[in-house]
Amino acid sequence: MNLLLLLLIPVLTLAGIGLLPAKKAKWMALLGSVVQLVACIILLRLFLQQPDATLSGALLFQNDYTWYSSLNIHLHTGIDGISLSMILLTSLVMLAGVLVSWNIQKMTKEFFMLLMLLSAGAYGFFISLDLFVVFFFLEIAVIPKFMLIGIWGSGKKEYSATKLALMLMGASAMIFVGLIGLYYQDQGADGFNLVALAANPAPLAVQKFFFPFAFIGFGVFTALFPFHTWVPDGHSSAPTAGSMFLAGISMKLGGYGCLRVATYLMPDAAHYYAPWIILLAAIAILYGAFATMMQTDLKYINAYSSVSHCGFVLLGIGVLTKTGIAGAVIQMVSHGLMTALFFAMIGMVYERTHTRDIAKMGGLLKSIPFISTLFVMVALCSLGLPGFSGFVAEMMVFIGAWENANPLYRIATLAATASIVVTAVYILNTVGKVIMGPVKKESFLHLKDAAWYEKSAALLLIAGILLIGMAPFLIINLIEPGTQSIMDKITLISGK
Amino acid sequence: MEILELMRSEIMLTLVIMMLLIATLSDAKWSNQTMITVVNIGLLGLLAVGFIFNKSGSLFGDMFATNDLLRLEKNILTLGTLIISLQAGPWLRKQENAMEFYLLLLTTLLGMFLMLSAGNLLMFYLGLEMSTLPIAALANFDLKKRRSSEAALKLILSSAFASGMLLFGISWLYGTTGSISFALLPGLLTGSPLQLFALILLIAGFGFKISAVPFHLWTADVYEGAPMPVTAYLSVVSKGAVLFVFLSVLFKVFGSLENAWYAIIVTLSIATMLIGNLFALRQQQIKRFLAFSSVAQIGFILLAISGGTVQSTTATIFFVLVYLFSNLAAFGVAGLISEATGREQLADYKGLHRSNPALAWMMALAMFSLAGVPPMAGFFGKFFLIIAGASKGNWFFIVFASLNIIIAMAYYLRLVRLMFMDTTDNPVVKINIPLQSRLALLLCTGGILLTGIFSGAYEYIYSLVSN
Amino acid sequence: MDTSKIIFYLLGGFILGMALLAVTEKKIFRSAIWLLFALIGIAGLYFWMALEFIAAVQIIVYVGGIVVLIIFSVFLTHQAEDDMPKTGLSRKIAAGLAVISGAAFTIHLFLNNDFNLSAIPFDSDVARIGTAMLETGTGGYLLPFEAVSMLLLAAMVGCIVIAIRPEKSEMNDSENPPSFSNPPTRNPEPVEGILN
Amino acid sequence: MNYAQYIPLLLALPLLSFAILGIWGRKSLKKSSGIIGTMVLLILTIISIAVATHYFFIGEKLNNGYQTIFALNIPWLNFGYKNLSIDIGLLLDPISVMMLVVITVVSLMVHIFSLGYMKGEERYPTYFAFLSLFTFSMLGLVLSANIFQMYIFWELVGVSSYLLIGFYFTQPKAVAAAKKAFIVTRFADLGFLIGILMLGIQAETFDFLTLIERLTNAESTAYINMHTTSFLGISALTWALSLVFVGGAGKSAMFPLHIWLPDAMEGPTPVSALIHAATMVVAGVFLVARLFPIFHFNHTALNLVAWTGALSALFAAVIACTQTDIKRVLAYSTMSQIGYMMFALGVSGYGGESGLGYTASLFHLFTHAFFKSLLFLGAGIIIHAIHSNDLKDMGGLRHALPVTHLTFLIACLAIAGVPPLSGFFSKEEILLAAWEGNRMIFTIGLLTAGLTAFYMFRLYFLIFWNRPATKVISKEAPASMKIPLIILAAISLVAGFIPFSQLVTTDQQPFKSSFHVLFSIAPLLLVIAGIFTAMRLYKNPGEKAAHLAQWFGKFYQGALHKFYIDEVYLFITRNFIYKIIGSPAARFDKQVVDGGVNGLGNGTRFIAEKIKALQNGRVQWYLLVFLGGILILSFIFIGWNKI
Amino acid sequence: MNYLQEILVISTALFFIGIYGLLTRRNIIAILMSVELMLNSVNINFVAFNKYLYPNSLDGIFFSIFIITIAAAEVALAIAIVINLYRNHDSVDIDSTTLLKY
Repeated sequence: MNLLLLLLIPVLTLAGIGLLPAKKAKWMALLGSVVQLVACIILLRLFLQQPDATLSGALLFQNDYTWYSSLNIHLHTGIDGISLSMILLTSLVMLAGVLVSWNIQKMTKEFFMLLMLLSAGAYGFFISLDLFVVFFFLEIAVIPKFMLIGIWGSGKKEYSATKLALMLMGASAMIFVGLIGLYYQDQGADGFNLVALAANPAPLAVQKFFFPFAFIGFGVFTALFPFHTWVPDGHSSAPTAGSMFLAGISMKLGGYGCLRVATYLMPDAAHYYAPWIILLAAIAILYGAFATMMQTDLKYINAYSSVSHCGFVLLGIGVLTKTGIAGAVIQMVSHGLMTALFFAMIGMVYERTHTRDIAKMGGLLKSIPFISTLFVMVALCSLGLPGFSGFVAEMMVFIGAWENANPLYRIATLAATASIVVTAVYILNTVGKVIMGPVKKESFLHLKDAAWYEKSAALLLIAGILLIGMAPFLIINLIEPGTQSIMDKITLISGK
Repeated sequence: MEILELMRSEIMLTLVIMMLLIATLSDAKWSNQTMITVVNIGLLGLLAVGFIFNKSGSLFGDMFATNDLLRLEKNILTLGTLIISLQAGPWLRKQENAMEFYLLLLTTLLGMFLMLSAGNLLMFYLGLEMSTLPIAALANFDLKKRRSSEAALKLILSSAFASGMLLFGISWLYGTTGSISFALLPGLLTGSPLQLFALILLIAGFGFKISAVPFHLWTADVYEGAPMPVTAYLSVVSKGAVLFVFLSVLFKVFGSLENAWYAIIVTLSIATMLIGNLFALRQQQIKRFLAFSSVAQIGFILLAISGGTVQSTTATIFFVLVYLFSNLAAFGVAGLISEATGREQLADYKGLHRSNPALAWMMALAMFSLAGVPPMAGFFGKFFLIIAGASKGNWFFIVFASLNIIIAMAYYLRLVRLMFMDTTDNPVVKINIPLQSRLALLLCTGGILLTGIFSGAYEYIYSLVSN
Repeated sequence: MDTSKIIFYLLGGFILGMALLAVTEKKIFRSAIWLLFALIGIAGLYFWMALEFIAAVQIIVYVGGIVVLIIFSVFLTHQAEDDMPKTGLSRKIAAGLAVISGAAFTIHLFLNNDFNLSAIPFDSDVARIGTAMLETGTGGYLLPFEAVSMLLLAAMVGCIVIAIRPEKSEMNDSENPPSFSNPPTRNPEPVEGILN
Repeated sequence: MNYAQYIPLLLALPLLSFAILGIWGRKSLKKSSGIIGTMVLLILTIISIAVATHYFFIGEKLNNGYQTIFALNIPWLNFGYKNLSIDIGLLLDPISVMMLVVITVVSLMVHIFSLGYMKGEERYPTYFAFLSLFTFSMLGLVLSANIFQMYIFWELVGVSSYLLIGFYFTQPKAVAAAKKAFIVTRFADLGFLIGILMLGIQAETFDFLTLIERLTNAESTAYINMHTTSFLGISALTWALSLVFVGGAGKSAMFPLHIWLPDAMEGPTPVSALIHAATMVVAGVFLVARLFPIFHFNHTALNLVAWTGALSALFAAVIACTQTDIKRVLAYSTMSQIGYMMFALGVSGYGGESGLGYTASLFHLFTHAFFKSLLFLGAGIIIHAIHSNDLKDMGGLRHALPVTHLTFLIACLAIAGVPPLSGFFSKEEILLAAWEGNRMIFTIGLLTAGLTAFYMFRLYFLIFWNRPATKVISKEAPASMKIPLIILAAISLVAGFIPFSQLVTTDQQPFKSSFHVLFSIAPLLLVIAGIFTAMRLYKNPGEKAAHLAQWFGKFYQGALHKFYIDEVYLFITRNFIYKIIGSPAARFDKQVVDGGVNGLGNGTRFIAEKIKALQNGRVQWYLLVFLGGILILSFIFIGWNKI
Repeated sequence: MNYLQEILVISTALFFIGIYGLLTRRNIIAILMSVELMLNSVNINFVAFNKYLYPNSLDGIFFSIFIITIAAAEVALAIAIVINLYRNHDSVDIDSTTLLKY
């Protein structure tokens, strides 16, 4: 299967939406997303059928087209289990995103087109094996986010949109410096080819200089403390589908980049900077959790909790152990699904109650049991309840972090584990105020429960969460070769 | 007949100019529309002529040279002129002096052609003046507007001063080497202080034309005061032409002094990026805004030029092409709005998306491309510029440039924000877009969207440059 | 100290003196006259260098053309006899400093530069210049000659367009800088050109 | 073992039932959900009793001891580090089998009881779904073969508890109680988790048996590592075990992590009977018992267990004497009894008769489950009848609720430890073990026994005597509510005669426990004294009790206010967590992190505004800058030195 | 016998005098006059170099001829602009042309 197909589908859908009248836009988008999901599942099947899919960390389905031959830029695509799981995540979240946006009234066409552009960016990012292309797709997604927030958002949307765009642009700029550094490490002989660069890592001094650029750059995308401030504002101002995409996929671009670009290509530097990464990650985890505790706006709560949760991704990457990295990957998928669902639920609640202030809500379980139940489920997932995906990921990160007996690692792990209590505090606080508790307003008794599209969106995501939560071995087997090959790189270095 | 083959663009351009002149002087009273059509067809022909029969060679001693790269550069300029001419339609139709407008415009284009093909400093100087002086007249074309004449005055005074400086530099160069020929100069350069001084003066002369800080101060004022098509022309075509020459002069003639000019270019680049961006950030008028944005873009181009490699040349030429599409799209939209409503403040763009979605999207595309956002061509342009600039490994410089991208992003997005997110009770009315403008905008859109995605343009330029 | 040298220094002093007067004189008309003298002095310098052709061109174009043009324009702008507006001292000081340092720098540079004087005497025959001007090969200047004609044509057209103008200025192009907050500050122009 | 193949059903059925009731209960199974849930539990009970019978009495024994059987062991989550993985396994050994019986029987009773008690509730199906979920989790917990698996079910138990406490979700108190229960136990679980990490990473396994084997073998690297590394002078193993115990203490409401338990009584009363009396709260005891071999080799940790248990027992008993909410009294009583079990473990030895404490603890766990759930169910009927929890609203109910009265009395006698009821035997064994282990703790235990008798009978008399009959709103409950009472009462009567030392021992080798009649005199006397005092004070209305309270003065006030532990927690969370960490973090985020970014933007804008004079519109200035630029460039790049 | 350096001093001084005028005069026509001084100085340079250093070709001479020509065109155009400006502004004071700024 040519992976460019994954890009083609959203692009065609985008074109289709452009050509169709506005009323049909959402149907076209739905069709596109369903086809995309099917394509991803077929891809998964084909991937698993590959004889060496589970044997080695080889990147499969590689295709290499020359793009800019004079600069040695190639449209080079290929996936391993890690990228595949990200791709699946993207397709799930996109479909859910389209479904929850069913009621969009304003500029429907543009909305869905931007959504498709976003998904194209994400797919492209995950399938690329050429740093230029990676960067290209990373940046493609910035502007649609800006537009989605600014046009369809709520609250101080312009401010948030601008802040998000600028911070992400700044992050891109840093990544950009890192990429060019990698490019020039051997005078462009390997070009931007990820595989070749990995096989031929730069000298330590070069890595040490460029690693922070790449890592912090991608880190900003994944809410690295203290560059996370776009997250709360951006997420809370975005329309539901936008928040879902932002938190569900966009932040994963960063985590994936940290792993695939920064750590994989500059393993020496990763070792060198690991304590710093861990420190920042631990701070993000605890600090995000405490900051969440003080929020009263539902979207802010989830946004800050994303800061905390994404800290686990960084922690998992930073500890540089196989378990940790696998945990980080699973946390990415898990957080993607979970936070997308959470935002979807928040969106549904907001659509009905017209408020996001938890103090003004209460007793929603009485009138909208479906939404409330899903809300509680995703909340429980967020606090890392076994059976949901979050638990698996967090535990893997903990184990991965605890493996290293260095006191710093220990303290970081303790801080990270401590966050599960703080998480419980804010999550239960939220659930207690929104879903449970006395019904605050008469009108809350007559709310309409979820419609079919909302239900299907929610069920789609919760199914993913439960699947990972109940049968983690599936995803672990899927990503194992990928993490192993990254690990090989890292241990090779630490061995020498 | 060699002259016909090698100078066909110039000759054809001269013919068009002459035709206009004759048509006006004789009794054939062409309406403005006819004139516009004739010129557009002429430019199209020029473009076509530029693409066929590739032959390189030189004439008049070595005063005039042409090759595929130069022809491509000329084509880029012609394309820009054609788009501007298409866009100028609505404005031009109301002018009494359409013929003169075209005559002056095409003369400057001819001047640029000559400047590009110049084989020595004299031809270069002549071309430069020929491409500058008529623009001063063009800038004054809104005869009844104070701003227009003020712009023209500022342009001509600055330009006179700049050419004085340039000539002063050339005189020292001549004095120390005894030659004004591009072919002979490299062998005669020794890098003596006086030659460096001459080099600096020369760079200042170029810097004036491409509006590099601190030689840029005329830019915004002239852009604001001049009529929209003239501003577009100034910002794209005339700047592009000088850039092309700058590249070849710097690399081919002063290649041996690279160590000397590298630091100068870097300094100028840093100042240009920073000042351009900071000023663009606070602009309230669309043309001033685009002026400072173009200043900032020049900073990036200088960054690439500082690399001094084949990639630098390629990236710069490519960027000029991309920039042409992007900037002309922006000017096209601004021109339509200005022409229909007379509104040129950024605040006037509030809620543009409601009344004129097509224009707003067009403008947004242009802004994104200028900001360097994929998949717009501007992204590729900027990326290649920085890659080319990074070849020297001056990482502080690269980091600085990257940070400047953020500031640039801020003001480009600001306009998008105004158009899409802000609302106003006094939005721009629905504007009817004439066919010609539509065509021009379509051309720009195509350029913005396709030039980067398809590597053909860049690779073609590269193959020409590396020959 | 031979005559040539004395003449040279006199010429130099004259040129610089006149030029200085030209840029400091309060009355524009007198300033133009000083400029005229300076230009004539430069022509004299060319004569002194035995470059009669250039000297002739200098006199014809500058003295006969440009200065006349300037004087015309002085009259056109009705300010011949008025004192020109005074320049601020700070501007003078800034300009003076820049100019003096620039001049000192330049002079220092070329004084330290070794110019290899040519032993061959310069042939300033007008025929040589004339031949070269119409020569198409190496050392010929036909192309610039043609090019400059186009430039002159364009300049002429430009002058005509700008200087010849039917009526007086519109006053709605206001003196104030545009206000940044409120939408349009100018009246919309007629739109019929676009709405057809 | 052929019966082992039915074990997975023990988990599968309740999970299925939860799923079915959860998804379809609300709509299509509204009426039948209770029956479905109860039937499932009935099947479970049958299976577990059959399993117990097989395991203890029919199945083969190995060296005369009980075998440990793995009914299932599948890798679930492989960490990819030194074979560490979470396996989902089902482990059968005496304690898990014993727990199976306790859980299924009590759960079944509660299910049956709930059929009547919860009738007419709007969320009736949900309630049964949650009960199923809880049963599933609890069974999973006790059957865990892997410490991490146990942690998983541990959490699930916690969440089902949360859901059930918060069942009346519109009542703020219930919501708050649910939250509190979850958060406090979560906090304790944090310790458990870290303990697991420490043990697991060092022993390179999470599997219980391997873990025990490695950490009790003084030659294994894991053992040596964990003994040699220390932090704050305490060995890693001690730390790990203590942390694990913290988890257990949280779930079992040991001091000072007990604060959630009284509040948890906001849940429906049957839930309290099931979760907060019989099953979940003893999970901590079970955990320590499960890891007992390791604990046994670590005196520090074991002492911690013992003292925490003893303190909690006494502490809770004192508070129980003063409470006026029927369910709170029972809650504190539960806490006190679990304290018993804990210190019994803490004073126990290992192997043979010296493992008496262990046996006694689990014996008490077993008996306590029945009589305590009986008490709760009885309380449920009473509350149902008069719609109040408060003892002040009760009195003289013995005529109105005869069955309840009788069964309640049986339960009271059992808990007080009056022979020959079940409580007597188990408590007696505990005290005996304490006598042999630690005399101080024995004394505390003795004192607590007297107090237990006192407060239980205070409760009994206040409810059923004291005043002339209170008006009863509804008649005594339907059969579905009475039958469980009777069954449980019957069990409470006879359970004491089960020869526990033959079944549940430290080394799985049965031993003969000796019953010392003489030894039981002292506690018995205290019990009788307690009962008698309660009778004197509370059988008839009067001021005596108030006088006594007066006499105790501050101490009474303290006990009444639960020794202000809640307030301390509140103080800490308010003033420390929120004020010192939470809101500064939020403020830091707004002002420093956010402010930093905004400041950067505003700063840029500010600079841009400041330098606008560069572009002042004067062309001569422009040209001066032009010239200046050239000169500066020249000075820099040609150099001063050349001038 | 030559005076190249002296000539160069004169031309340089002339150039900077021109610049001084250009920077300080407020009458636009006076500024134009200053520009002429600058260009003349360059002419002197070219001519002197050609005569004394490189007599073989006529590059310097021609350069100055073309400079003179272009200076004429330039000043003509500038004066046209000034006249137009004068009509619009009623002033030839350079300080009155600050409508466009910032």
